[in-house]
Amino acid sequence: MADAVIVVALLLVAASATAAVAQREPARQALVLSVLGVVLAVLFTVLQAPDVGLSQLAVGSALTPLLIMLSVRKVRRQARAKDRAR
Amino acid sequence: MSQRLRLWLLAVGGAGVAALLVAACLDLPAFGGRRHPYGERAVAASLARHTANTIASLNFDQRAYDTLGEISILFAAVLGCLVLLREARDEHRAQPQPAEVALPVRRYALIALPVALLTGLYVIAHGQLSPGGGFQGGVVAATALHLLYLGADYRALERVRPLGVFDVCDALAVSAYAVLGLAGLLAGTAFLANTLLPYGTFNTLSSGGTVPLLNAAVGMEVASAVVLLLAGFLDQAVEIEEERGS
Amino acid sequence: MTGRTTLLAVGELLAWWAGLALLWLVLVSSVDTLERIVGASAAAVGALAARAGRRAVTWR
Amino acid sequence: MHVLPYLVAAYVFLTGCYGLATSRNLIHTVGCLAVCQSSTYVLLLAVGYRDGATAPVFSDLAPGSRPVVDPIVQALTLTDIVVGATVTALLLALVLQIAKRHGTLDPDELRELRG
Amino acid sequence: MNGWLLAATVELGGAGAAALWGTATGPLPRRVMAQNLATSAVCPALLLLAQGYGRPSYVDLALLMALLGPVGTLVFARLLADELLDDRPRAWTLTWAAAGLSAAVVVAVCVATGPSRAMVKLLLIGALLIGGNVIASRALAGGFRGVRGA
Repeated sequence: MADAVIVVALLLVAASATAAVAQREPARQALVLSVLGVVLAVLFTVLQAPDVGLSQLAVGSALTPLLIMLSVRKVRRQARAKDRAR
Repeated sequence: MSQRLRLWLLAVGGAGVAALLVAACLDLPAFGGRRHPYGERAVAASLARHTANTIASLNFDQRAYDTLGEISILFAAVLGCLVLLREARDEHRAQPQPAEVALPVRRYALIALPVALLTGLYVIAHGQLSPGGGFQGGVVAATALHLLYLGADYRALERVRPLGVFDVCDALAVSAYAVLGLAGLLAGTAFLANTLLPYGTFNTLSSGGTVPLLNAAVGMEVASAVVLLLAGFLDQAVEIEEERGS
Repeated sequence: MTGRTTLLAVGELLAWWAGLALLWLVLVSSVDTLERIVGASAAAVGALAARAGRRAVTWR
Repeated sequence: MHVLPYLVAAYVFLTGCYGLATSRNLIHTVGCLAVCQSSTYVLLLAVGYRDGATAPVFSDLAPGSRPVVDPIVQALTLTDIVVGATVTALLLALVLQIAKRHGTLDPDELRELRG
Repeated sequence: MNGWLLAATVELGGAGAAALWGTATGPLPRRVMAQNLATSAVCPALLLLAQGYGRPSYVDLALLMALLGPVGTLVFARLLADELLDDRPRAWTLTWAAAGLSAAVVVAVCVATGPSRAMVKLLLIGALLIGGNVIASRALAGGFRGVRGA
């Protein structure tokens, strides 16, 4: 029974990694990356590594998406400012 | 280097690496095997020093020197980010406008802020007992502070977050870790050796010798480093604007 | 700071402190004296942060 | 089942590398690098797993009562995640600098801007 | 045959995969909604795993998930506010379904642990999760009108 949940978690990680790479637009990729972080945390719990799951949750579901979304916003504001200046 | 040629190179290289990886995976010992010689020794050493969480004992006692390297990587990376994200000469700071946020969301942010901060401190404090530790707790505490930005606006966050204090906390925490290591030297044993304090009774907050102290130092360091990091990015995204632009 | 506002401020801080200390006791598995001390100080930090957050949001 | 976790780690690594090589936006590249890094977490923890074992955290478990998983790979993965997050942050800061100086995030356009 | 692990597997396979598919494809409002539901689908699975493995200390994972999941969704709701202005993501049926699912799981695990401090912790996690989930949906549905993504 424990193996079945490991297989499901592994397949979810593979699928969300593929989705994260296939998504070319950064804002949408940040969404998929946050789901990848959550699914990785589940895989780490299933592989009996709660400390690692906690740190992946803290970093992957709140910190990394916030950093990426702030960078996307900054780049978009710069592009808009450059258009207005032209 | 046309686009097609690069894709061909990528395909050939990728296929080669994939073949080697699959061959290597087939030779690895079976998943879920029983032979973990280093693991058993690490657990024995951790129990000998009355530390309930073996991973915390590994990070802050048996491999404390590596963790010193790791928090200096964190410190240097945040320093690099702040230097890169500074306000350039041709930029000025626009005052962030107060944002009008729906009441339930604001109330949730004001309630979740102390609860998340307390959970972060709980995860740091019980680092050497239950799952958790300085790193995870530090990130949670720092993210909790930014609920103010998410629930209200950037001005509210700036009022609560004095950057000078977090600068000092960051530097203090890293040096506290190093000083704890030097204390080991002064006491006659090795640098960062866990022989300073008594190991205390198993599974209590004071168990594990210097592990809880190093844990708290790393927790404080990670929390202030993440706050500084997010401050740099938030300033760039919300406040700093090009001169010739708007 | 007139008497009334300090009273209100202290009341709010105490309310937050009591709530967060209770939350700490729920989170913790075993309770001993050191645990209570650490919990009380963490709850105090949380209460200060809660009040600072509320004032930062409502202050115009 | 004996080799699936290693193959998934290899697959995620190769997917990340493909994303890195063919990315047209530097922020997307940083995301793909994060995917590459997560493959190392999966590989490390798969090496340390043991059938029917539990985590070596004895706050709610009597030591020695149940077989435990290898804690060393978990400590390595923990360090890996924290350094991975800081590397992502530093790379994003560099990307913002490139966007400010060159005005574009497409690696091909950047190459043509040299000189 | 551990029933808890079976329930966690079914939940991860079903709700987890659906949330991932919803996040990876389709229009932006539905993607953000799916990301919100991904959190509130995986947190009960973590509780079931903690109960299935017989390790109460794994509950801290579900606690952190219940706290940080809605924060992640608030980040997206806030920073994508101007893109979501025209087509508001409204999926209240899904939100209440996820809330009902988490409530059912929390009650089941509480019954299994019996009245004690751990049960209060579980109820706290359930409250945080459902509250966070509903507030995140509220934020997505229109919480940041006057924000222009600032």
